[in-house]
Amino acid sequence: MDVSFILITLLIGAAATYFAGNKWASKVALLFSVVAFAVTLYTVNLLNNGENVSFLKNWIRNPRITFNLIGDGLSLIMVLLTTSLTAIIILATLKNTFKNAKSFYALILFMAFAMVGTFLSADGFLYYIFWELSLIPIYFIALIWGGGEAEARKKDVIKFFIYTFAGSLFMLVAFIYLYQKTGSFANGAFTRINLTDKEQFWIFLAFFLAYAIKIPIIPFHTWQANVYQKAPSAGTMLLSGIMLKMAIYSIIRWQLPIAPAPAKEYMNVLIILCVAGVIYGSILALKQQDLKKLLAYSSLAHVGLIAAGAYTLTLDGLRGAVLQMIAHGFVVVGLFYAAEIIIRRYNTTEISEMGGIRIQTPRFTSMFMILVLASVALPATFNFIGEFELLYSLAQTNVWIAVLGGTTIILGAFYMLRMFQQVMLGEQNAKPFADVTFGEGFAFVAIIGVLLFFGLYPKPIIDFITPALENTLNLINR
Amino acid sequence: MENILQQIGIENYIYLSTLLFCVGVFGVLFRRNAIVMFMSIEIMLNAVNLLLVAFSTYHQDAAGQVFVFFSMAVAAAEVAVGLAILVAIYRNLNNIDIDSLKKLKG
Amino acid sequence: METKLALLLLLAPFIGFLINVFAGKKLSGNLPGILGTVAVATSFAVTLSFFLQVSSSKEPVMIDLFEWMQLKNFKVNIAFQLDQLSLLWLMFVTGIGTLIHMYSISYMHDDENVHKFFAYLNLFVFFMITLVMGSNLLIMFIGWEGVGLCSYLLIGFWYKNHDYNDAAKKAFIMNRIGDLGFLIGIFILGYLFHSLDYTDIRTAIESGKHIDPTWASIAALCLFIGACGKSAQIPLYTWLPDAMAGPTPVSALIHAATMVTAGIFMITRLNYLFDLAPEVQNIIAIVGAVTSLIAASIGLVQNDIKKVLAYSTVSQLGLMFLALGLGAYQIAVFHVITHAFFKACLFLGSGSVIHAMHGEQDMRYMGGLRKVMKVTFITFLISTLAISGLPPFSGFFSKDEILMTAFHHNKPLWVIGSVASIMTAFYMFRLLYLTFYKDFRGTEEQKKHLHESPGLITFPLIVLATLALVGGAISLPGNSWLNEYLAPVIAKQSEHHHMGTTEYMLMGVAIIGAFIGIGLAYAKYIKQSSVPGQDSEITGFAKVLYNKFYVDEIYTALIVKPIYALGSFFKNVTEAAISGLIFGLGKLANVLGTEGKTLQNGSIGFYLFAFVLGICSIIVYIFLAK
Amino acid sequence: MLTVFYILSAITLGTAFLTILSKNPIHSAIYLVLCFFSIAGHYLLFNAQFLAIVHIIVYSGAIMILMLFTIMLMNLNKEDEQNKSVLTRVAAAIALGLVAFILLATFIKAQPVIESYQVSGQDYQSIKVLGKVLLNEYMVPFEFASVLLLVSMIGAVLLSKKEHINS
Repeated sequence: MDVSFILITLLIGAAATYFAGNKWASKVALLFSVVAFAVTLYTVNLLNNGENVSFLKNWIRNPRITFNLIGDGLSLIMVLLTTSLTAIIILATLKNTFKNAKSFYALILFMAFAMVGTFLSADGFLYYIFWELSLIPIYFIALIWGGGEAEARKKDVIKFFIYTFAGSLFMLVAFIYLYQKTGSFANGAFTRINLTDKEQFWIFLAFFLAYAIKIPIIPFHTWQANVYQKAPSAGTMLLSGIMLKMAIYSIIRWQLPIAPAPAKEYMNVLIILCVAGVIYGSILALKQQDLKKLLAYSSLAHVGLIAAGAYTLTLDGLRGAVLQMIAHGFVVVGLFYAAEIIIRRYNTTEISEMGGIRIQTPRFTSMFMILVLASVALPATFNFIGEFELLYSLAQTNVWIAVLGGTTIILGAFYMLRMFQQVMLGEQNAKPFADVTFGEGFAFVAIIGVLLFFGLYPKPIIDFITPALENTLNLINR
Repeated sequence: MENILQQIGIENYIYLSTLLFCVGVFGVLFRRNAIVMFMSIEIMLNAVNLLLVAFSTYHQDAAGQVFVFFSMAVAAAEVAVGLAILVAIYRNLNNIDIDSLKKLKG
Repeated sequence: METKLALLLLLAPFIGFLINVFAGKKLSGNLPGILGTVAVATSFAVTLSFFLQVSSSKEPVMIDLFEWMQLKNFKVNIAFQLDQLSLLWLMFVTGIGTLIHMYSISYMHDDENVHKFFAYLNLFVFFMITLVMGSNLLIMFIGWEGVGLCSYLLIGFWYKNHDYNDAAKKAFIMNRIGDLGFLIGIFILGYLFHSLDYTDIRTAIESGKHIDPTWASIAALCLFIGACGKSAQIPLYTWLPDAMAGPTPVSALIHAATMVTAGIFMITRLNYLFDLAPEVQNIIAIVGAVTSLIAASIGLVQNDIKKVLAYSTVSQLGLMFLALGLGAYQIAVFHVITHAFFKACLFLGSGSVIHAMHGEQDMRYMGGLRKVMKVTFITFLISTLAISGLPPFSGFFSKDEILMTAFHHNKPLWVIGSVASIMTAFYMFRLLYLTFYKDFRGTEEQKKHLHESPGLITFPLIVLATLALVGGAISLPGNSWLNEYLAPVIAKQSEHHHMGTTEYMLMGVAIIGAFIGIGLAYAKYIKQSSVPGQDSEITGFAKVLYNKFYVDEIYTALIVKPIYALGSFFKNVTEAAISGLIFGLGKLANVLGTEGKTLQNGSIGFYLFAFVLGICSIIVYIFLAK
Repeated sequence: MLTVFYILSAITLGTAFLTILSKNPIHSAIYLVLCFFSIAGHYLLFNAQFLAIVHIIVYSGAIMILMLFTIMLMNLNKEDEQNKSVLTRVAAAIALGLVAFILLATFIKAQPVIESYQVSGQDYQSIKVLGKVLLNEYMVPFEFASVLLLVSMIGAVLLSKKEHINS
């Protein structure tokens, strides 16, 4: 048993879903996502027992490309995040009816497949293929099943596609250059060669463009809010919950170990850029009238902090980044799910048309409240662990940057509570709002359970990822 | 027999063929008549041929002259096809003014 | 066994919370309230046993559960510490908590969401216990933010009213500003000491290890900012008066007796750190004194009974911070305890009054309640005397100690504190007179319904009034049980004031001051029977005071508005500019294509020229340009 | 000999210019034939008789006749060509100067080392030798040249055939 089984499960799942027909598609997809999750858990267990779960097969001889999948703490925790969130996302969409559901669910599973592939790849070429492959399903999901006016949606989605695609082409150039130098696409080979500072700088920049657009870091973020708003909620969850983590993961796995010198030299610039995104996103979130856009900007703020932590090049920063990626993945999926429930009931994304929901829905309110609180990193939620480590790492670098980054604590509370107040509180809304059903609530319970459990006892995850991060750190400081 | 190059010098041939080539270029740019342009191209080809022969003599190597044969064959083929194309054009447009051939505008 | 007991102490309110959240709706009548009260009472009982154990053994109980967080230099465990300080705090948190829960059963029993109320209240007690019990700063931070959350939930308990929601939000956000300071302080401490455990930090300081004094001062300052947020000091105090939007028991428990004293707890907890930073202590003292004066002056003219009490709370907290700043931690703690007694009593009393008045909080429509509400009146009177600082009530001892210390260290601060005390005496008696004396000024309808509150309400009042009466006994001048009890947790021993002439004179001055305040109130509200006029009639400086020095308006203009303006700027200008730039790149490609298309104009002659030029440049590049 | 070379060169360049400058395509063609003859003269100077003969046969005989036929076929033997714009003509002249300058500059800059010419006495350009070289070393290109000619013949026939769109 090695990590390739996860990929195979998802790929078979995508095919099976497609052939299951519209009626059964969602159930088959759910089944396979749960199976994939179980397989991942089993693999994690194997790794914990000290077994080697990596996978290596020669693929193409010339150019030398191998089918190399790496299974260490870092990649597997991300795969675990992907498979668990995929299951939750599919669960969350069960209530919706989509036209051509078989394609929709098949695309979701296919996207999960591509993202898992991205996390697992240890070969640059393979990694690039998976990286680009993941873009295709989300493009169709957002384009075909999205909301809003068709023309505007098309424009935004195509902008997103071209934008991210253009960014990753620079990454491809970097890979080809590295291949010229090493004669191999293997991650290990890349991190072993000695590049001059100038070469490292250009490679770093090429990677940075790809990742900065995907994360997104300001000023490369303009695609984000519109796509989050227009995509169907499942697509938004996939994008914000997992896909942008691909980029942060890639920073830790590829960018920093391959080109550490510029990361050290320009550390302050990078961190300030990321932290500026935190403040910028938070302040913009304050002004949003659209629920999904507000969440999009809050996501911008949070991932800015995560990226800043990763760029501190400290163990705390990297670990905080990984922990916060997981925490943010769950919380943002939960928040978008809550938004989806409200939008499904009220058929609008305008905050001004909501309000007075709490009085009708005690259960939903409590769950939403917990998610909001987790999102503002209340202690004893998982997000606090991540945010604390991130801010701590920033404070070790420079206290003032930590203060600036810490404004997310204030501003985050400001816009989230403001949103919560406007959406949920107040006199009873004229439009009826049914409380969540058991099926709807289950996804919430799962998310909240994860957030609270690991908020108090994050040790399993910390122990799981720390060796891999220490390796990365050794490579960075080689 | 005394060799010609001892009396004339290779550089004179180089100058000659350069100038001849330039005349050909000038002709191609200067005229609108496609047939005259063809002729200019022939002039350029001949300039090159001349140079090839001159160097063939200089190196006392037959390969240069052999190459000129091939070049002639190619020139003949080119003229045959080119003129056929011109005829076809003439049939359609009733002239062979190259400035009237602007259908391939971007 | 100790671990289990401590966990019971901690988790009993949490279990109460869980039951009330999940099953509260199905529980009928007073059951949710009784459940909540029992949960807190359990904690109180356990606390009492620990208290007795630790006071005799003098050994703190340490409980280490499991590893929580891992940082490069150190680990943070979920661990608890029951020492003299935390037990003292737990005593009055759970004790007063129990009383207020009991009170709430009656006070809230008409509310449809009563189970939620008790759930939140239990949750608050749980977090407060966490805050107090934690053995490191991060556990304290869990509690710290947790009580902030509960405060938010309880202030906005009546969530249909957006004003209340705004007040709740304001409280949470203002607290968060302080929390950021707290967090930064934690970061610096982690950097300095490689640990966040109190014991480790104390050992490191006392072992004389060299610690960068600048960073230590900055850390202390940051922590103080955190304390400012939670304990409502300048400049972060404005949330507390607004927080009175919550139900009265909440104001009593959270916004008077327990949560707002968390800042004092934290500074006392880390007294050895603050001793390292005398300049920060100075700042604390000055902030405390100024806060007490300003809050007291605002309190002079407020008409809402709870608002007066809120400002008085801010003012008293300021006095406590004054004591902290002067390094007199025991005295600050002493005042926290006495204040908890009398202020809880005052709030509960005002709740009783509001209950009787059917929700009316404006003192201008009260009066003469003395005749109907005997118990409430007497308990209220005792507490008022206590807060005004008249012997032998508890407030006298604690307040006098603070002023005495101030006199010894810093005369201007003593003056400020004394003036604040006189004001306190004035506005408290103004409150008392307006509410309980003279004739009733409300509607006939209200008058008919005036009644003494039921036993569940009066019982806590009586208990608290008794404590307010005798609470001073724990630290009598010259023979202080409290000082001895707290000695192990406070690094610097407080200097013993020799009870000489100066001291007695100071006491006399304080008492005279109190009498002046009372006399002024008496002259104005009993003799002249004056009743504060309508809002529009207030003029001059009183208007400035009535509008709280316009601090809220200034904050709005200076901070909130600019942030929104910045948001608009970002939204309308920056976003458009950046996205325009990106679109511009796309447009550029488009334009280049369109324009470049015309280069392909179909003219063979033109192509030939280009061709010749190209050849020329290639030749030049290859052969000539070297 | 130098005199002969100069005369021949003058004829070559002069007729080449006249080819380009004469308005009537027929005149152009005739000047071009003259030009080709002078080039054949150059070949003779090199003592490359076979090449000179082939040159005359192919160029003056085949190619130029083909051109003349075409001109007559199209009835172009009149001076009806519109001149290019002045701008184009000036540009063409400039291009002429530019190309000439660049080529000559290249040549001069290259500073070729012209060794004193050694006569080895080896025969390298008699018909016999050329034939051997052509059919030994360059056999394959030679055959391909024939294929090329065949293909171009077919192409020419196909292109010049009248299209019958409806058939």
